[in-house]
Amino acid sequence: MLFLRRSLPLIIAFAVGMIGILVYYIPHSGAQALEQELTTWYRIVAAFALLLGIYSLMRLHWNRVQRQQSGWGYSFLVFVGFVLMSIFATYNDGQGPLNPQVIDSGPFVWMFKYVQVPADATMFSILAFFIASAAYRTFRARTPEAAILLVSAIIVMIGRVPIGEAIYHALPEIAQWMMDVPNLAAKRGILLGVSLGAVATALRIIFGIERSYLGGGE
Amino acid sequence: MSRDQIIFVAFLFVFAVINIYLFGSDSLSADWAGFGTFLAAGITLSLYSFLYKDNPLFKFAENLYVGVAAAYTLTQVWYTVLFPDVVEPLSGLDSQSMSNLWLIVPTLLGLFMLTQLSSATFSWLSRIAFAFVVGLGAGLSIPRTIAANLLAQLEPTMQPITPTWEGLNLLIILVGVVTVLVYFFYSVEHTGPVGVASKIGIWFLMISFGASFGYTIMARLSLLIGRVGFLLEDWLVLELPLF
Amino acid sequence: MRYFLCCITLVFCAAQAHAQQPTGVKAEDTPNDSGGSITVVWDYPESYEKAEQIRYIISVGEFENGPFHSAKYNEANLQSTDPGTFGHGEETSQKIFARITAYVAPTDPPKRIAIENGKTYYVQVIAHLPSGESFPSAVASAEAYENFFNTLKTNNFVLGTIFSLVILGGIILAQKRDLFIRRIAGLEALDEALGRATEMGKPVLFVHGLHDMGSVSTIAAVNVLSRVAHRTAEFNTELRVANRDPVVMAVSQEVVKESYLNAGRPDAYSDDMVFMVATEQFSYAAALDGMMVRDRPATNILMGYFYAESLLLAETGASTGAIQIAGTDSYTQLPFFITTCDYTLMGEELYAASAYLSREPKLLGSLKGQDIGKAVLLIVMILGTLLATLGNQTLTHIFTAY
Amino acid sequence: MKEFLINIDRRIIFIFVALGIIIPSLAALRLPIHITEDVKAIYDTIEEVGAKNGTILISFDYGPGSLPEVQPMAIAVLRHSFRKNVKVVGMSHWVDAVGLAQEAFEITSKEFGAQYGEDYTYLGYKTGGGSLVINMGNDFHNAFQKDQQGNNTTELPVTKNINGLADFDYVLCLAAGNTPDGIWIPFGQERYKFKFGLGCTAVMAPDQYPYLQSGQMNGMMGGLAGAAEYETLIETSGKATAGMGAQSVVHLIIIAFIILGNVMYFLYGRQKGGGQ
Repeated sequence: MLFLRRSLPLIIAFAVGMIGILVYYIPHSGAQALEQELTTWYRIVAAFALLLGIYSLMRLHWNRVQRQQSGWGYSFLVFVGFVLMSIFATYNDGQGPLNPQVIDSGPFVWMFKYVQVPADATMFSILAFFIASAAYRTFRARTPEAAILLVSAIIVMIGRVPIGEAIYHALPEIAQWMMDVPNLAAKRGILLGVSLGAVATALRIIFGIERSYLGGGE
Repeated sequence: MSRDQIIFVAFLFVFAVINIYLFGSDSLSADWAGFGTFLAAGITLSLYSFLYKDNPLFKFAENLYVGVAAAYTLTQVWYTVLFPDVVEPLSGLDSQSMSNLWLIVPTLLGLFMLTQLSSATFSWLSRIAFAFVVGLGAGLSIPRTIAANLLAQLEPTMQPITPTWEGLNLLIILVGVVTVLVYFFYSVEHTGPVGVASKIGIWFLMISFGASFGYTIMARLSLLIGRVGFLLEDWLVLELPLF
Repeated sequence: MRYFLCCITLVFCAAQAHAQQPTGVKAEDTPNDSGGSITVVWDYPESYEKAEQIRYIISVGEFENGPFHSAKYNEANLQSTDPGTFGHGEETSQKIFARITAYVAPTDPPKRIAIENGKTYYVQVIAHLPSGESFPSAVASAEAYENFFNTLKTNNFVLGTIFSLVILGGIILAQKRDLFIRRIAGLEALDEALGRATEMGKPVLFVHGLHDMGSVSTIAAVNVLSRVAHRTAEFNTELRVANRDPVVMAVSQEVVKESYLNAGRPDAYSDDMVFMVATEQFSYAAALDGMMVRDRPATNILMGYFYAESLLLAETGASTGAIQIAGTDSYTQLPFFITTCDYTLMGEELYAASAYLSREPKLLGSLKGQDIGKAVLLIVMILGTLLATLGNQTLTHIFTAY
Repeated sequence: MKEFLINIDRRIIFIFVALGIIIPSLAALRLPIHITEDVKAIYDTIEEVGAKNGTILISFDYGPGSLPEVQPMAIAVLRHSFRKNVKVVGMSHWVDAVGLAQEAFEITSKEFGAQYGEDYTYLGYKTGGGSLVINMGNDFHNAFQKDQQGNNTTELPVTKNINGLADFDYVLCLAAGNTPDGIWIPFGQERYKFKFGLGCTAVMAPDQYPYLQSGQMNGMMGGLAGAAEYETLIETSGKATAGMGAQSVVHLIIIAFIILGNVMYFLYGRQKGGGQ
């Protein structure tokens, strides 16, 4: 039992990880077919992972409703939205769930267009206001580094909008140079470092050194 | 009534009056599209009420959205992945499509994954599914990261430096990349020449963070412009520009 | 005079006709593929102008003496720009190549027949001139087969193998002895900020990012939390830990409890110190903002992976006058922390801090291995640029992704 | 005055921002738009593909949360493609892009009389990310056996000759997340060597410059400004161009706030210590 719970997952991770690496270097059609099959499997398991995510979200809210924790009414509302939308999805504008999805009419599309789109689009636009407030109250040149950051931000902000060119004709070029040269250099440095880190993490997973993805209970 | 309650009621009143006018003057059509625009405007304004303070109206819209979005994801997963790629091929198996039988493996792995939230007796099955996804993902990514993010990024950095503007820019890029890497180097204390290099690295980082900062501000403002455009053009049905 | 000119032209034409025949024709299996393709290589004509005029057709046959059928190949390949296969040398620009994957059988209707593996094919390159003349080359033969290693990826393979060994070696080394990591300024700032809270007798607020326990940044944040909790236990300062994910909350409770135990203050710990705030991004931020304004903690510590809510949190914290220490590997949110917080652990510094504090061999060794990787890249880039400037691009070509 | 400036209610600042956007939106504030090379490169590539009547792949990887920034790009590129007889295949790595892609196709195909199946198709959303791209690169029809409407991709005129990603004349990713640098470049472009372009939110744009210089990406539109440039190039006025006036004004307001705030910070010094 211990083998199944602990060793088997590590063996599987090692095996598929090594295959994943090796097929990259092998152009032989057998290796390519294996890669194609495994990636197809991956896609399907990934779909179930999304289901798991939705299930755990719903379970979290369900627990709040059940225990009547403070604000459970809002959790109930999550259910209302979820159930309503699911019914419309199943109805599929009269086609039912075993036919291709109807994507240009019906209550499902209506809900997407008039509930999901405005809510999601508005959410992040709220930040525009807080950025303005932070600009006034907290974006401070506390250190020379922060001062460089703010000056660079201001140049880019003016240089990337039409009024920049009206203020000073070379501003768009200066902003572009900042993006193309110093910004690029720093981003490439970060990218190289992050990529090394990503490869190291992937290796630790394949060799069973990093196991946090398996959850607790080691 | 507290001040907040008065503001709340006044807000609802103004919103109602505007909509009565819009529907009355046929600016908004009395059909599902018109009602939808009315609802979308209501949700938009409810979310903006957060600017005054965190309030039930905001939470109402936020949580409703969470439920709707979760169901939307579920729906797409069903209609374009699970149904056509799993259910249909497996239910229509015949002698010609026996290779589809392989699909049972990922389906089982997927079902294993769902055991994660079940009782302890079965939840270990989910570890097998996670091991497959995480292990394969890690394996596939290693050579590709080396190719796309290391080699492909090194080559353009190592170009001949000529006494031209391009040459100067290439030199600046080289200095930037190298000093930033020095900054993220943990085996040596940042003193002496290493300290100088890491200091230069910080400057490069700060210029680039400044660029990101400016662009992020730009992005958030663009989103707001988009929403204001919706309220003015689609909901209030104004012919822009007015002047 | 006129007669003389004519003569010269005639002689020149004859020489040209002879020169039109494609020379140096070679055929071989296309390298680095799963078979079904043959690469034909021949010499580039002496001048660019001539090359512009000539149209090449490749004929394929199953027997040395024909019949030959015109081949299907990707026309975009009709040049010599594949340094991965043919190298970067001067001589590569004097060759032309084409990759043949099928030929057209003259049946009615014409049929496309794919190149099979393990069968010998005979090829001929025919140069067609605008005048309508055509000049066939000598016949060459080749066999297509499947390859077992993509030689274009040799540099990738070698680099990956070496780097893997360095990382694994680092981890093994770290298990045997403690490895040196430089002082991380952010951690000193952290201690200072905690001391400040003690002086003022106000609470310390620790805020987790939005990711769950599966993310490296959350693991790092938990390691930092362990240090913070140890200090607050020693200083007898109130600690509050805000969570969005139930699993992260459970892990944080364990970690804080253990730190209080290690600091000899198990009595000071209660489960309520680590609490769930909200599940949704903006509700989380709004609730924490409310808490910051009401309780006015002296120190806010924001660690983990943050999204757009970073600004809401850090701005409110700064406006209450708290000292703020942030750490995230979310590069898009870093600028907001840098301008609103007193100290920020940037990107990998968060992982380094976590390795520094936890002394876990897998983190320390991996960090060390990455450092060696960075050092190699650094040296390669400097050397490569120097060499390239001096006219030698060898190093650049070694580190090119083909 | 000093006290007022320091302790100003942030809701007053909010009003400034709101007015800074509403007033220019109502007014006809049109400024000439500066075209950058990165955007021009995408435009030129679509022109080239149009000249040989080729096919492009557009990956719609954004949600309603970045709709105002990215949707104008989608519409502008689709308009340009349909006008130049470029065939378009659409797909998504992001689940909530489906409805938005659908809408963009609906608007633009009507304008130019583009026929579904002949001139364009939308394949819908699939899970898998990098794995999906590997699948598409090796065997396109296997990865997407059917389009969103249930037609076989082996039969649709626009997709029947596409066997792998290398058969596309251009791949354009419209993104609000890590799909270009996390999926398309390492799992696709690296191996199948197709031409790759990107339209993305402004938040992502600065991170993409290393890929632009290395040629892994041939062009980029960043944020609303990038979309406005594309609209200018195809000589149609869309939502992005209309938004540039407001964007200009509100940038100036924010910059003024940053400067004012810092001036006060240096004049009156920093105040620290929790609960003034």
